[in-house]
Amino acid sequence: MEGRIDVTVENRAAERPEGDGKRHPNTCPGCHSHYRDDELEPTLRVCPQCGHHFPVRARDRIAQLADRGTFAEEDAGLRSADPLAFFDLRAYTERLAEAEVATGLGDALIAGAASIERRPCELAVMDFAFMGGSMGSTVGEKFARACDRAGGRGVPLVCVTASGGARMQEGILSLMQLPKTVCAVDELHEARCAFISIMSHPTTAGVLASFASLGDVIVSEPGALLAFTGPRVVQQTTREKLPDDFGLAESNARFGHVDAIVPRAELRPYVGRLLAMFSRAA
Amino acid sequence: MEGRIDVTVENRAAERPEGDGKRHPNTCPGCHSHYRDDELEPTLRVCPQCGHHFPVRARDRIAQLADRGTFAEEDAGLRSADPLAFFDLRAYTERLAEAEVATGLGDALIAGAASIERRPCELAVMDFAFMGGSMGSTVGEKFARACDRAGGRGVPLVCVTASGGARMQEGILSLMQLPKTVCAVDELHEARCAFISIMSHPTTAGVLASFASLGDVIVSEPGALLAFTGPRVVQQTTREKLPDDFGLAESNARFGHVDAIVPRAELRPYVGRLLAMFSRAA
Amino acid sequence: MTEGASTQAEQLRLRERLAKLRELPLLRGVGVSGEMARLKRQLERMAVEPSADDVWHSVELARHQDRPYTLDYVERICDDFVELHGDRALADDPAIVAGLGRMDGRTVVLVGHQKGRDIRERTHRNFGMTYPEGYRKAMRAFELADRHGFPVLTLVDTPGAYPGVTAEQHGQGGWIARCQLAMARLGVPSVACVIGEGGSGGAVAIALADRVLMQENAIYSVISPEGCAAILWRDAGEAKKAAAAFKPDAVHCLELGVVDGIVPEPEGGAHADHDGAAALLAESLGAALADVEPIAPDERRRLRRGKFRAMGMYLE
Amino acid sequence: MTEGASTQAEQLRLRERLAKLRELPLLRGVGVSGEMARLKRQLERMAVEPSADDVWHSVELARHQDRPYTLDYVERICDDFVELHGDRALADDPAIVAGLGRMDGRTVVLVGHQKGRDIRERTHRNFGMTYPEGYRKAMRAFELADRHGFPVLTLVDTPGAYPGVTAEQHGQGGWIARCQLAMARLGVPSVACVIGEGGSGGAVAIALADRVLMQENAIYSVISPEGCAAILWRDAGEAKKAAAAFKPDAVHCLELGVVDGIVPEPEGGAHADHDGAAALLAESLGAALADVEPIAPDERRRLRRGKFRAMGMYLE
Ligand SMILES: [Zn+2]
Ligand SMILES: [Zn+2]
Repeated sequence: MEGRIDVTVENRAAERPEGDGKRHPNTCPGCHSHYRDDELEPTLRVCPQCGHHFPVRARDRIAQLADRGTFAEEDAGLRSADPLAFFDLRAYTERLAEAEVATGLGDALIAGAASIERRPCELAVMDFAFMGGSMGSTVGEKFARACDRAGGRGVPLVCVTASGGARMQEGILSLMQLPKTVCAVDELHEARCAFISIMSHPTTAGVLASFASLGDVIVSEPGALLAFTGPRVVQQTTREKLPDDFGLAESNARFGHVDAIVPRAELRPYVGRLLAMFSRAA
Repeated sequence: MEGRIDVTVENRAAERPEGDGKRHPNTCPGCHSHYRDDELEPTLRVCPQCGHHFPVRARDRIAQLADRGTFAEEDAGLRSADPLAFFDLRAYTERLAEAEVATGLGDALIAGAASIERRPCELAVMDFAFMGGSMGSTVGEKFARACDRAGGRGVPLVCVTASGGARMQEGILSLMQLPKTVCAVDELHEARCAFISIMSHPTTAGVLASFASLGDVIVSEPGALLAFTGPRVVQQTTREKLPDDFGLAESNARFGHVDAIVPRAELRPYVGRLLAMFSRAA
Repeated sequence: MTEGASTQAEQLRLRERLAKLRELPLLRGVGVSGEMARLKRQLERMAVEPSADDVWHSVELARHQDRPYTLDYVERICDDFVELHGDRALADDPAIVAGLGRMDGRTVVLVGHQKGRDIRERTHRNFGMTYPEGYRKAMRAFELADRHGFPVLTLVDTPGAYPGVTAEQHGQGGWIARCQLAMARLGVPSVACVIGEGGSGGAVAIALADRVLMQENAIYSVISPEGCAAILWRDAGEAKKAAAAFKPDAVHCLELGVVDGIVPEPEGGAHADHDGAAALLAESLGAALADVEPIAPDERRRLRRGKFRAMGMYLE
Repeated sequence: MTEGASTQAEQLRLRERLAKLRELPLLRGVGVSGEMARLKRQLERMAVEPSADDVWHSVELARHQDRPYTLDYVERICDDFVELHGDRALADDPAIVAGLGRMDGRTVVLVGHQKGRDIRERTHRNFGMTYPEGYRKAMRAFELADRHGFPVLTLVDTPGAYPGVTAEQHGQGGWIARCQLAMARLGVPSVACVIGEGGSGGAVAIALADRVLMQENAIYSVISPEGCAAILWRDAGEAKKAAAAFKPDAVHCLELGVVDGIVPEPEGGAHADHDGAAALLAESLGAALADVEPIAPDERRRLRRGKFRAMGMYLE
């Protein structure tokens, strides 16, 4: 078909959180300052010069949000299968093994019980470092089980997303994680538990088009890219002129898609206040 | 307060269906042809030259839509009270009496059982000639009772609106006809009966902001003005440049507010098809 | 002011008349506040048909530039408040505020029109005149309330829905209708209070509640006095005459069965004492909520509809 | 083609394997059509892992310019159809068609993507690529269905949701999510069928149904072959290789438990015989609907969720 426009829920190498990957991960894209890891830790990986929010690994995020020692991981043993025996330039199994070694994670989402500001909740956090935070069967299943546990315990679910989209190496099964996680949220609703969705940079494609957008309250970090299709693909396929803040949290707020943009330093008390709002005891 | 912008659900003399009232009612505003009443009757009061839809009186509309002899009017005896003893340049009671004499109607809405294309329904029709089709307590009550009868008989409600808005001579009680008729539609929904809303020229202000917009299916006639605030008031209060088709049915269709624009000649079979869709027997 | 036996009798008669008009507890909030003097003053005011001057005084106070707005009340009434933003489709309308609030140890969903205090905020808030996007934000908050069983409180204070081209194109009339329908369907209890200008469709869009209250000096009307005068008297300068004719003041609204109770304001009006006004408002909202909360959801919904279905006067 | 004992055994094994994978009746529609030859051909095709050529053939047929689109089926399947327009907020998205249809003497709500046949209509329909407004129109139709107890049928045929600036600004991702949620919540029965391109999020937005069918030569995929090739092979020209790797064809989708049945097409493909394709589709839709209609609404909703919750493969 002539003039085909490519549309996808898939992660694209082009949409990496820190641009083209040539920049050192601790070099600030906002002000070009460079930091050592230990310099960024006390600021929760926010640039002290310009306020740029660097990506946060899942375990670090949990340490930032949860009360110390309260996170009890579940489903840590879940691993991705290779339903299609997928092989492009390399085998999917090989990519998975490499990601596990590089990140120390079983897949792109960690979940478990936690408390935040002394309020119990279920906490699910994504890690972009694991294959671009892409959602395959394991991410979908772990998210769905987190919904179940929240419903079972009658506590809110807090989820921090960071994802390039669906994991194309699992083919159609990765697309099916959209309706799957949507159904899980519907069950959470039915259990009358709250779902607080925190969108960190980047939350795109299949994850934005499923559970991340279904939070009772949707919060974002400043400067986060929240887009179904990222700017590069939009530009390439439509040749449209993109606004400067295309797809960013600030643009999303202006268009009514997020309830609040909360700087990382304020995120924990903010979530604590929300948990108090949704607390059943109260 | 400086720079007050006046906003209202009230009918305005300025927004009469045929402009400033200087034109003869049978002179076509589209092509300036002039007709005798008997010339327009066979065309259902549509200009044979340019297709302009002239306003239709309530009883004529019923004759156009309902199967011959099937309309059985209800609540014909209902009359407006004068709760505020309202008197501006003239008394409200005097205006009412005059309208009744001029139109032969008790108020701006007629309702009753009917069948259309051999499908039973409840039919409610407004008449702009009665005080600009304004909605006071009587119009609200008659519409609400039509909902009740439709629900009771398990048939769809078909309503043709033509209104300048709420009837300000009844003050706050006329505003209360908005939530009142909304509640009546909610009860109709609960009875699982369909509501087909046909918006004729003009359907504005309080009627548009209540039951008229709540149809399961919303149909309009070509060229009808469907606006919460009419073009003249918008222009006067905001000084904005108005698009040529501001508030017209065609503009409403483009912006997604009506399901179909149906020329008058096709309205009856179209409604018949809809009634078949919502028929319970089927 | 003398209080002879005849005035007493008149007040009693009035109370009975009002009680007959509506089968709802009268003057909720007044009794609760326990200030006999204020009750007397108010009853006196009600015993006598408010004069044209009284009505116009309400119009002026309702629009007073120092009158507390929704967020002034929120910060005084709520222990905590998290504002929710956006309609998830197109915009975040600053003329409507919606959020989760903590009140008396529980969570409520609070929605209200928001005017601005200074020129800049007034412009930003569009003078409290909503776009369709504002009603969609409100509806989203109502949905959240229903899902989690939070009561809904709304504060009404708008000259009316915004009469602009874009607002019309985005379906102003339709969304006012749908916002009312969303309130009619609520499973949770709801209380609305007109705290300033209850301007026409823009106001009633968020006022289809189990209990509708009105502050002493608020107005609630189908059209602005100026608009009414311009049409009927063909002279916007006759606003005072128009207001006297269509009676947008609280006492008349109560008498007509449009509101369920009048919320007293501090001496001189709410603008003179924001804290005092907030305390009285909080008491009234709490009492009204306590009144409807014990009712089963389906029955409450039935009663709510029945209440609005009964509004209006006609001859049969 | 020889049909020796070993092939028979292979087919049997396959049927068992498929039946185990999903506890749903297999090949709905195929059996109903009663054409043993076609059943055999299809089983044969399934018995052998489709080759890269087979998969690519599906891609080509799914996108064939003469393939029937939603409205081609609607006019053949429905005795009458009244299209509904608009999202009541901003626009009427021509890339999605929604309406009330009469089928087998009853009313259904029908929603489907719509591509255009000639250049002008293609542009008008935006090649079947939806804006958020399209999903809102669909959701409005779903609501109508639920209110009146009409079953919901959806026809999926889109390269994907439109990747444009305005679409993004209006919340493309959010509305794909909410449209799915609306389908998850439906009290009425629902059947979806992929009739051409089931392109990614834009497709699944209207495919969260009690039964999901797929036409023989349709494709259903997380990404277009070209897009996948561009990313993983860094060469969009490797589309055929990519398609073979991620297997968007009906047989693989059935085997993976993603669809509940395959709807046969006439000899040569649906494009060769629109009437024949419509007859086969109508049969399959009717049978699938009959399958889920007797279930109580709450239970059906539970089963629907359970079905999607079970999708995916992982190691524990
Ligand atoms: Zn920096
Ligand atoms: Zn003409």
